[in-house]
Amino acid sequence: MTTPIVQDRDRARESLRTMWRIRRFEEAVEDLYGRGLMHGTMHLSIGQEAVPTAACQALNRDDYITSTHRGHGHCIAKGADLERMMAELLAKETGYCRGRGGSMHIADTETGNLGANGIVAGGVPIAAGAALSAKLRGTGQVALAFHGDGAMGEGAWHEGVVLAAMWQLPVVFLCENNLYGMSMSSERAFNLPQLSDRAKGYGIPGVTVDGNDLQAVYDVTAEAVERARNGGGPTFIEAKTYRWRGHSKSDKNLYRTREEIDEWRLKDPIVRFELETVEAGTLSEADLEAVRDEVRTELRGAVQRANAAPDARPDDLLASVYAEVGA
Amino acid sequence: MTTPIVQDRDRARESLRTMWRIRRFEEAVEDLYGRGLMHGTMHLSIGQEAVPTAACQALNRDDYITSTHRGHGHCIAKGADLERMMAELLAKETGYCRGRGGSMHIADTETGNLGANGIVAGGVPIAAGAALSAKLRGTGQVALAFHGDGAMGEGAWHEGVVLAAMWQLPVVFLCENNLYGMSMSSERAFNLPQLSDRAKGYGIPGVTVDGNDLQAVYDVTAEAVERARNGGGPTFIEAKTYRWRGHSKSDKNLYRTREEIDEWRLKDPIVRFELETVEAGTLSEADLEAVRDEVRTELRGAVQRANAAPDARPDDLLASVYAEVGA
Amino acid sequence: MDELVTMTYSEAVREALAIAMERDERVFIMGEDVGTYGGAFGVTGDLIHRLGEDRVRDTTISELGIVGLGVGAAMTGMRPIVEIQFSDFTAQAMDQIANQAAKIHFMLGGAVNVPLVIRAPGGSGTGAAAQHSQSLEAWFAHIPGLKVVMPATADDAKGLLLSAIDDPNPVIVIEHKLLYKTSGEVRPGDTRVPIGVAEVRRTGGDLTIVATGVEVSRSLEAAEILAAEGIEATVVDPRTLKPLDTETIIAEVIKTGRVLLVQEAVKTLGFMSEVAAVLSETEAFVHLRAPIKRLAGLDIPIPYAPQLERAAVPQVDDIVAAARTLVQEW
Amino acid sequence: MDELVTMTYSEAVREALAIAMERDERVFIMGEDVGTYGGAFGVTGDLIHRLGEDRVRDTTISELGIVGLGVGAAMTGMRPIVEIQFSDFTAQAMDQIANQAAKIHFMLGGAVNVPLVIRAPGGSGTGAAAQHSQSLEAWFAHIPGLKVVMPATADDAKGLLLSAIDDPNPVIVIEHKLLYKTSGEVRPGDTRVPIGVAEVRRTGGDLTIVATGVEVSRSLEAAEILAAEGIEATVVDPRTLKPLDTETIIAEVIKTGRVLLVQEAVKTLGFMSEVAAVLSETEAFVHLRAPIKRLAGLDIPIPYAPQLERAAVPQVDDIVAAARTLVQEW
Ligand SMILES: Cc1ncc(C[n+]2csc(CCOP(=O)(O)OP(=O)(O)O)c2C)c(N)n1
Ligand SMILES: Cc1ncc(C[n+]2csc(CCOP(=O)(O)OP(=O)(O)O)c2C)c(N)n1
Ligand SMILES: [Mg+2]
Ligand SMILES: [Mg+2]
Repeated sequence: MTTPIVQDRDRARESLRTMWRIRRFEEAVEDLYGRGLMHGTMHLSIGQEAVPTAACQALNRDDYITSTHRGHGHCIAKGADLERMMAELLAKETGYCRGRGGSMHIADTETGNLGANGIVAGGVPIAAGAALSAKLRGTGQVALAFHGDGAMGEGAWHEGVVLAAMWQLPVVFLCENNLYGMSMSSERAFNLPQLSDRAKGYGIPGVTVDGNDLQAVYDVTAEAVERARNGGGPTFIEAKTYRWRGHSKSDKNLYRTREEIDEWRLKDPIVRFELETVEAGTLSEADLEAVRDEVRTELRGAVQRANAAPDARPDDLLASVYAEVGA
Repeated sequence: MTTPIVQDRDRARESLRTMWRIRRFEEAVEDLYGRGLMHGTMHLSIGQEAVPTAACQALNRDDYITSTHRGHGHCIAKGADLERMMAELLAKETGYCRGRGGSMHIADTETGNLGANGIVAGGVPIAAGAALSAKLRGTGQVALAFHGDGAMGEGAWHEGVVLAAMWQLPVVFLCENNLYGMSMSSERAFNLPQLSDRAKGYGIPGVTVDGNDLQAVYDVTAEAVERARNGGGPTFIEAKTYRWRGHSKSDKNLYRTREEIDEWRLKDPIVRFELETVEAGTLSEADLEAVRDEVRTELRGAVQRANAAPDARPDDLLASVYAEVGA
Repeated sequence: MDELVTMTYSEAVREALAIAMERDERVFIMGEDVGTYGGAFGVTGDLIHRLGEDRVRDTTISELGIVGLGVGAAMTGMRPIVEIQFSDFTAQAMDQIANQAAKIHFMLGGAVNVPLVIRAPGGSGTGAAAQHSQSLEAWFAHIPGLKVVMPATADDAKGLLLSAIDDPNPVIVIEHKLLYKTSGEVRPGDTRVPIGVAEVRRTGGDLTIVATGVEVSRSLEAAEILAAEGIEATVVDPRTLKPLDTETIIAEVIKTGRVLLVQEAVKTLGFMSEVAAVLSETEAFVHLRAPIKRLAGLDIPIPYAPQLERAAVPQVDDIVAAARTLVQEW
Repeated sequence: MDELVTMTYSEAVREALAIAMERDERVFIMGEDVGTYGGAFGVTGDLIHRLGEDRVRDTTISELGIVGLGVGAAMTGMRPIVEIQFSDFTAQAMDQIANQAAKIHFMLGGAVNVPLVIRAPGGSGTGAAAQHSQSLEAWFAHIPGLKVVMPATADDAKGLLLSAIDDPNPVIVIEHKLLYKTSGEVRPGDTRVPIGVAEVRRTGGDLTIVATGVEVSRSLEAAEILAAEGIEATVVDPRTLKPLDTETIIAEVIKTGRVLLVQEAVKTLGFMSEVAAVLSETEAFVHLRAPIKRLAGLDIPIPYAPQLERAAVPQVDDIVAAARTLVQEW
């Protein structure tokens, strides 16, 4: 067993930095949105930061992920650039998708992120396909599909898992069970004590983990990734967590209670990990402060530069639909 | 516990009659087909007769079934008229679908058969919908979805089961696992010792049974139907059986061995049940002969009358697409 | 006749749902977040509190399953209304829509009806990008067995939905996200708008504009601007795409001899391709004094950036310009 | 140039698959029963024995998943070819086709390509009834981001498929069940047919027939019958529906001034609606001396009974009759 992250100064700091980058990025988005400076819709993952942060640490840079409508965290954790992300959300030509995709379609092929997806469960078969590709090309790469609990009601989820299981593809299905698919509680929807009970039906290993426990998420993901890389096939992971904000901007939170939300705010994965590092004597309060400052500065710069970038250009829309033949 | 079917003279005879009606019907179809007197394609269930025969005995006449491309057995077991079925296959105006549907679309609403389906797993959500309807109307009816093993790779299967489980609908999912979905073996496809292991993933009971054992299929179906009728929700049943013939007319049987087919022919569900009834002293050889004769005569008449019926009429095709408003 | 009531398109849909459910026990609604949440666009609103969980049913995220259950329920005596949260997700449900619901009545020789209503909001303009902004009505209108309506006003939203619920066939109702919050005058009570009847929303002698969905109000706005320039347009709203009221369209086109077809959907094989084809093969053809002109969405996925999104579909100015050119050049 | 080889359409498809796989390691096939079984229509045949299980992959019955895996593999350096057993089952896979494969390149700002080929046999004539006999090409041609080809001859089946495999975009190849067993002359080796180029298969001065898929050979047959009566027809086969070679079609229509559009698909919003619309809004319009005439499948699900099935789609006689009327009346 390697040193726990909480006792490893560099990794602990890196983990905190990633979690704060996600949190601050989304707070900035929320703010810009609230002030009418951002367009479209948004799905915030505030409260869920430990899952992508830990999971992506278990992946190599050239491993693949597919992400969801609630994808900022996945994208950041896999290594994307905050400025280009922010530029995308601000509909700028310098954004990851040249302002054509927005929050729901950010991808960063450099870091193996095959894209957020506006379609619930849409990324699940795509991740399995990336895993098939890696297997056929013999590269040893692994694919990880982030998806929500709600996604498990979709045929796309089922078919992606069926094919991955049959071919024992190097893929990890990581369900962020934040207890709701929009307003539908996963408890009510799926009739199961834990969603990982589903895995047995596909003949693949399944495990449930506290999604707000960074180390625990890392451990199960690392094990699953290793299994995948060694030809052991897919794994299903359920990471239980919670989104503090509404599903999207239109959510009035009628389907859950104030108390429930408050209870989960007390389980803040960032605060929890900060406390753990301090208790372990790995980082000092000053170290924590330094990380936070660093991220705040980084983010301020990213927003400023993104804002200053040129707006997305409409001139070549028709020419952008198809890749050029021979390309 | 009620008397076993094998000891109940009437039910034993009725069971045999149904199985023979299915077998002889399909043999006639095969023959007509081979002689170029029948059009289209055909999927024969010869070898699988015990499953629908037993399952439909566990249903009331007004309970619903949905069926599949391999649906003659389901249709006959639920009580359809052989002449109208044969007329349909012979593309006659007197057929169940006026010659517009053919083998893959025969339905008989009188006996609760909502239809064969050319789409693998297409009937699964439809059955769940019929169960929802029964529940909302408070009629106490149950729906049973016949489907193949191959159907379990489809998103439609998954979504139908998810919704049925959530709402605890009065529906039974009956998988006829004849070991192959076309050429794909269910063992290879699903990575599971038994397909009923899937049920756990939906929080519903699952059971595997020898599909060539009429009594066993009856028992598990009756239990599932009772549970459904009493508000206990869906059940998944896997009945293991085998199709003697190829998937359809184009099958060269390259994916399975002669030995395997021969082995299963020895497990003929009809012969097996005949022997059991004789051994139990319920029916004599003469009784068996009488049933066979009866069915042969019935079938001969059905084919003759169907053949003599008028061909499907093309005159009102355009007017047949929509039901009349106010109807 | 009772007095008209001003309400939003979304309220009009909700009123139709309530009226149908109150009058007919067989009617119920199911879909994602239609219950407590009140619908992603707030259309079902408080219906769950008025009619109960049994009749306003929250589902899992399973579009194919939802429509499939709708088909099964419709075949067995119920009148289900299914909400697909964004019309883009009908792609998930396409087998049950096109291969099952649409075909069952015919394929089974008329033995069964499938009185299923599918409501799905389409259209762009909310910054939701390519997977949440399509106008897919042409897919459905291409499939025999489906009826397709596309209400452009609050009264039509109510009246067409009431007719759809009573129809013994599967009917797809394409609502529009941008219209939900617009207001209009609505006839009170159980007032239907017949399926299959186009509405002439304005008359003028210089050209005939045929427009659907959100492009109807844009065309009417454009017509006022054109009128100020001395160009008078007739504006026809087919309302039902299938079965199409070709008679009204042809008659109105013959009157002016010039036709501008306006749709939000991408141009290629959008609904207006069919209208153009009908006009070019019927008696309208010989009365046309100008080539037919289609004004449609660009053949691109809807982009996220607001200025790009606007550029992707016909706006009022585009309609004015196209109409002006048509009248001036021919 | 090497000598032409006579082979069936189905053999031509198989040859293209073999050539592409032999030349490019990235190419592989997956689909239901494409391996040992050799494909539901025998198209893949013995390829599994020649190229191995890794590259000729039997899948579960999961159309949405199969296309989705194809998308993921295409995005990451492979060149997957997916077989959908009957084109009707693209309905199951529509989300991955229309919402994912078609849009990813645009939606991601050009960062990724999706070089995916989807082969799907369409069409009626085999008695397989409503859920196994549709001609759904219009659905795909309506979605920006997809290319759609529809080979009508063995050489095109081979050449268009080779081009499709090399294309960096998703391409849907609509093959035809009835054509699989028909023979034609095929150029040997790695010979492509360019995507986006129509073929004029016959020339004649009296009318222009534009036909797709199985209707191409029916139109050519009809043209011979008409020629015997003194009516000379040009027959244009677009071959690619998207992007459409409007230039060739318009030019050929202008030459004769009369146009008959023939498709197997149902009439409403079938591919020929688009062709009619294009003709009616371009320079072709003023050269038309007769209204455009569409000859298409009836707007019905395909019926099972053989005589009904035949009545549902244009046959040679129907084409002859329509052409004759067009020429005689105008
Ligand atoms: C196919 C499809 N159906 C419905 C939606 C609308 N929608 C977007 S997110 C969402 C809830 C998803 O829940 P879950 O998978 O648990 O993810 P979470 O939002 O909780 O992160 C829904 C219903 C969609 N985008 N795609
Ligand atoms: C959606 C769909 N995909 C594929 C097919 C083609 N097909 C028809 S039957 C069949 C095999 C079905 O296997 P299973 O469900 O096990 O039923 P069985 O044929 O063994 O009775 C296939 C692939 C189809 N009809 N529908
Ligand atoms: Mg969730
Ligand atoms: Mg099977």
